[in-house]
Amino acid sequence: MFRKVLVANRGEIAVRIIRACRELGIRTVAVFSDADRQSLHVRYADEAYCLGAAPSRESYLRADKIIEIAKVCHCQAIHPGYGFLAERADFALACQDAGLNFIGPRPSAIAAMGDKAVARATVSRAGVAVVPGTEGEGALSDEDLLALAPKIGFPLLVKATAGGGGKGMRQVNSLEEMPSLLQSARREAESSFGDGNVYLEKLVDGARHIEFQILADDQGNVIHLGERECSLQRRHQKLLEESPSAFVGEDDALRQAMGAVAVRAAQAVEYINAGTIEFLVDHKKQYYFLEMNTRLQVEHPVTEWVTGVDIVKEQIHIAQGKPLHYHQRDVSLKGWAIECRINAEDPYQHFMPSIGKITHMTLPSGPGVRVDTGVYPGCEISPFYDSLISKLIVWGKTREEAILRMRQALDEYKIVGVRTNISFHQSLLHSPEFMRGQFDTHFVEEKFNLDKANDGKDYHPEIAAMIATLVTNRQAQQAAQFVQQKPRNTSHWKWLNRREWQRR
Amino acid sequence: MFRKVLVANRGEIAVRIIRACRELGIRTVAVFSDADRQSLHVRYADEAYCLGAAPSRESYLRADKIIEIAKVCHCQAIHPGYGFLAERADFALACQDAGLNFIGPRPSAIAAMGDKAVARATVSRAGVAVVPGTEGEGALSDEDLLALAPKIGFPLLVKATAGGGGKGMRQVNSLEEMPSLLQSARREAESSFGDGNVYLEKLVDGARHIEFQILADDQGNVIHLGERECSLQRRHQKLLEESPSAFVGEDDALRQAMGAVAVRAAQAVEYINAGTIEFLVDHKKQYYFLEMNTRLQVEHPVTEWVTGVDIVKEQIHIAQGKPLHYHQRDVSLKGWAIECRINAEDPYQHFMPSIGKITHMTLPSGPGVRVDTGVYPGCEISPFYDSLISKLIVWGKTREEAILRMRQALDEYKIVGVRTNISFHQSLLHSPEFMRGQFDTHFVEEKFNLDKANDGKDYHPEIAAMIATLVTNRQAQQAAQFVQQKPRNTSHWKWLNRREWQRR
Amino acid sequence: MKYVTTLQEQDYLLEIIDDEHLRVGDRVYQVDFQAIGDQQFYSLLVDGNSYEAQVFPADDGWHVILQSRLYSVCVEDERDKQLRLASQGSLNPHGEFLLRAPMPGLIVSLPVFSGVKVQKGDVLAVLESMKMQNELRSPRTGVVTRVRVNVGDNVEQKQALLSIE
Amino acid sequence: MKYVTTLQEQDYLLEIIDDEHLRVGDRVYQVDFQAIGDQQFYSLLVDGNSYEAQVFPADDGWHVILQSRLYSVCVEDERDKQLRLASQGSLNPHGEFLLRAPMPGLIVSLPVFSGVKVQKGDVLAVLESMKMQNELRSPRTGVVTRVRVNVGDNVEQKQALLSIE
Repeated sequence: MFRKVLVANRGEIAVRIIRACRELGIRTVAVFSDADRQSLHVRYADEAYCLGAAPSRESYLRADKIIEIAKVCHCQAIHPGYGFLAERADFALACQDAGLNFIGPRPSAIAAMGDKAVARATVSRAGVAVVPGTEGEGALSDEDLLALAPKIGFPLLVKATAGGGGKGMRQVNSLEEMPSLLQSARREAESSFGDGNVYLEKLVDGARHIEFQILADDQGNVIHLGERECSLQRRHQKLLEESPSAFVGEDDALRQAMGAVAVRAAQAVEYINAGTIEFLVDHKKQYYFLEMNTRLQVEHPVTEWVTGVDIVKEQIHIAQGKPLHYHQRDVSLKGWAIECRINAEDPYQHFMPSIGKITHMTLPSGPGVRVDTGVYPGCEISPFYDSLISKLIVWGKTREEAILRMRQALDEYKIVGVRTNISFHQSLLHSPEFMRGQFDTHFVEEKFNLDKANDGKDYHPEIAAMIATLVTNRQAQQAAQFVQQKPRNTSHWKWLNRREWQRR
Repeated sequence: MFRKVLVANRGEIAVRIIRACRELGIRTVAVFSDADRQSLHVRYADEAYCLGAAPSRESYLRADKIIEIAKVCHCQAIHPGYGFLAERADFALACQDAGLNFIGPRPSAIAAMGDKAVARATVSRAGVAVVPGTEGEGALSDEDLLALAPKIGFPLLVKATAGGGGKGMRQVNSLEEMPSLLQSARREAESSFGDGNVYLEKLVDGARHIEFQILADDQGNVIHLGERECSLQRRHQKLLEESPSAFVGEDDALRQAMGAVAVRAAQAVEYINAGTIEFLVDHKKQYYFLEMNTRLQVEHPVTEWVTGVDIVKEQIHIAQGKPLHYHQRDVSLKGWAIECRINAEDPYQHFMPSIGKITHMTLPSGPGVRVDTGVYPGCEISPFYDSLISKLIVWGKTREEAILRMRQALDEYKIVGVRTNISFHQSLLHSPEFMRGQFDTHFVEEKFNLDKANDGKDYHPEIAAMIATLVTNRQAQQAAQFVQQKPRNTSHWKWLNRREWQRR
Repeated sequence: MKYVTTLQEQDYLLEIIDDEHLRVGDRVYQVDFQAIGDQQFYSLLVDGNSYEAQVFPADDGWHVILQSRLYSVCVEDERDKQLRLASQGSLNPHGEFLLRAPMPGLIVSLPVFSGVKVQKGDVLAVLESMKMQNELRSPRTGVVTRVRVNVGDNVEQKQALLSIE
Repeated sequence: MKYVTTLQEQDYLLEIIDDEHLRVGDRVYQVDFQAIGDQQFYSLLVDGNSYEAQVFPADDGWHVILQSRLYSVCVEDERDKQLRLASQGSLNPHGEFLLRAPMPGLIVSLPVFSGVKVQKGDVLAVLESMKMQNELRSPRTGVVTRVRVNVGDNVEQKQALLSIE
């Protein structure tokens, strides 16, 4: 049994993991950067150690320091969360070498799935359909790619093999424009990942991004926990996720078929622990393997709620060499769960990140509402890490109930001090396309307009005018009171001084 | 269909009902006293009207004003919540007369169950075992009671027929002391309820308080939603509730037998809507009807979580004349739910209520955690209403997981500005008796000692000494800085004045 | 107190009669207006209807977020409005605009250089912060003058990046 | 700075060496002490162990709630302690105690009257507030002197109810 686990992460996911450990009676060790001393994960852990300065490379990416702390504290295991070191095969290997249990897959599986071109080739050999493209392993020259492109057909995508987050990615509409786009994609990939390798993939138009949660133990059991709908994205960042997917819906045959393929893809790399197989699904319900995320996902709570499986506790359980608590036949999706990612960014200013101190926060609560958060009233949002500050997850018996509940929860959620995308989510939840469940991965960027999203309904310009006027009047009154005090303040300094003292 | 519902209550239960209505697409009307203008229920409702001054009799008990507002606003129904007007047959009748739907039972059922002696006689005639005592209807004289007492046996309880909250209740150990105790009980009942009638009940020693949630529609369907364990009380106020009960546990035959009796008791008064049958259960698993609460209970969320039934939505559904969504066979208890009532009171000062402004609040969150609350950071806790400010409910796959999760949630729950009983709950959750599930209704008052509850474990006097010293030192430093500034402040008033201005 | 409040090019004439009454145009409303917890959000009861809004100061008035919709509102008292209209002819909308970094970060792209003409909405710089690339855009048409940073620079919050004239 | 800190009749000698180091008796600890959000709660890292506590001022020092346990702690610097010990003989613990209402409410019972002798812990008055009957108890042995209220009175917060001498 693990007695102590180091959580090599920060923010909401570190809090999520610490909660799971404490509920299992496992002591937790947090690590933190100078910017995070007052963060919830530091406060909630049993022990906490500083890694260094705020930038990630001086703190949360310092694999050496993290392993050193884990050893000194006599931890048995390290949970990497997501991001930072979670998908670094070398870190998983270093843990292993240090005698520490890495709560995740084997280094070989991370490496195999980390190179996107290798991953495609591997699962393709195992009989999993991938998006048509260059399936060959290894580096392809520009000549190779230009020769292969017409066979794949245009439009297509150039993607970085080490890729992620849309960097080193280019859409190519014709052979003519391909050479220059290849060059710029390679240059961006080189500067982002230190690896200029690229591959080609057919552009699947109007596709959905649907992914399957996988759990695998080291005794050969692999199951899936159904799908998550993740098509609502902006700049390749997921914004809102659901389980089940309205597109898969009642089509349980499709669900089971895709789930079986996802299991096969995981088996192709002898996968252990929790992971996610991402698919692109076109309108004809053809699905293609996109990539595998070899870690816990941000959006794991929606799956937890509809399946009843605590994925983080299951990860810890698996890492201790125990068999899964569930068989595939135990898993069914009950009701509907939706997650909104609450980011510190201003939806009215091109989603510009927002930093500052949270001066007030009212959390939504009540039946069917879950909040996973790493912030609290009084804490500072720093510019050093990503802008995800909280996840709001709701459950309903039906998709309709879940949507109505999410709207109510978003209404209740008040954060003052930084701007957030709460009103963006509210508009999205009111859009007819979302309500009908009809959207693809381009919906948010190309078809959703925040300003027009809810014209007509709930349009109250007169009320807004009243409120702004009343705020202005209130300020004018306060200023007037202040001006009236001024003569007294300057002429009776002793009186002021007394007041000043009392106020302290 | 109801289009608009008035919520005749305040605090967390008003918020709970408003949430349910909004998720059903029903508009809500809140009512509030002068003390509650900034309360959550006023902020979350679509409409809100002031009833009057802070004391309940001038606001939340003003049935006339509430019905008037409901009519003016074109409400179809009134939800009374719990407390205030919820169990007043005359209010239910007045609603009916005004053409408003009272979301609750018929006035006759409220009246029948409201007089505790009548209720005992009614269910007894229907074959439900009651705690042995005086089952006859109507007023019994002192002579009658003194004659009946020896047949019941001592010790016994004198209880007010209009009773509640322990008022007009006396324990009698012998016939000799009975006359004077009868007199004082009648006097207290008279002054508390305007009704000096009393009845006798055998004192069941070492009993548990276990209650069954009932749902009944107007088409004759009556089901129960399993039991709640409510034995943990202090001065007849419940503190912590669970579903299922560890005492009933795996004994599903007992559960179904008690449930069937509960259904029969409800049928005896042609009950409609949600209600609760309270039982006393002795250590031999003999159970006796205690009373029926003809309304939504504070502790309904634990039942909601283990059964998956949204009781408030079901109440509204029933009130519209529709059949129950559930048959008895659909109801099973899954996992374990615990509720802690978070009261604004100081467990270290004889549970003295605490009032003031909440300056900071961090809510617990994460998987399996629900908070029902009527307060938020910045709001005032006034002395006019009861001290329940929030309910913390957790769910776990097992009782053990639920307990560990509740401990973690209580640790996370931070309220500054008023004292709360959070640490009392934490101690209770660590007590061996609670962990073993072995306690009766007298446990908290007679056997649980807050100071000794968790001796040994988590005893860190040295850390407490360090923290107090560091706080003292911090204050001394701040005071020193202030004293150093003093000469400058008094001699350079212009400079101070400039500073003062800048600070505004 | 009387105000002229402008919202999406429509003027509303508001008069605050007393603490509980507000006139909009010809109609008098009963209002109960409260700041919640001394924060940037407010509760308003108008003839019994309950509204809640977040209100932030903006360049030209207020941003009001009401039921998840943003309203840009400009409030002037009557005297202000007269003064502004009288002087409008002489106002010069073409002063220098100084682009400042809205937060600390890394300059990853500077698609403009001194002397370039830009339109409103053109990208002036890309700032990487919170793991996102953020496009800083021109608020109006003009000519880029002084570019004070280079690609690869780490900049502080509010640091001047370039000017538009 | 050196302190003598008393907790459950045990003295701890503490020295604050610098912002990061604290000596308790003979042992030096590395500490990182932070006030969370300028509120009454604090985060303390001691040699890596993370503790959080709420700290309230109490009559005779501090109430520290740490992991759901209440500690009454008295902190004195060394000079204070010397002074207090030197003067202890002359201190009079029998001054007048004035019982005040801890909150607004209704006096529902007054089981004592002027001249009655009471023990520490005896109920002096019962105050109904927040729908609860709250027993106000004597902090020490003494004689009830001036009873200023009657049963049925509505009292304000901090209103004087009676005295004990």
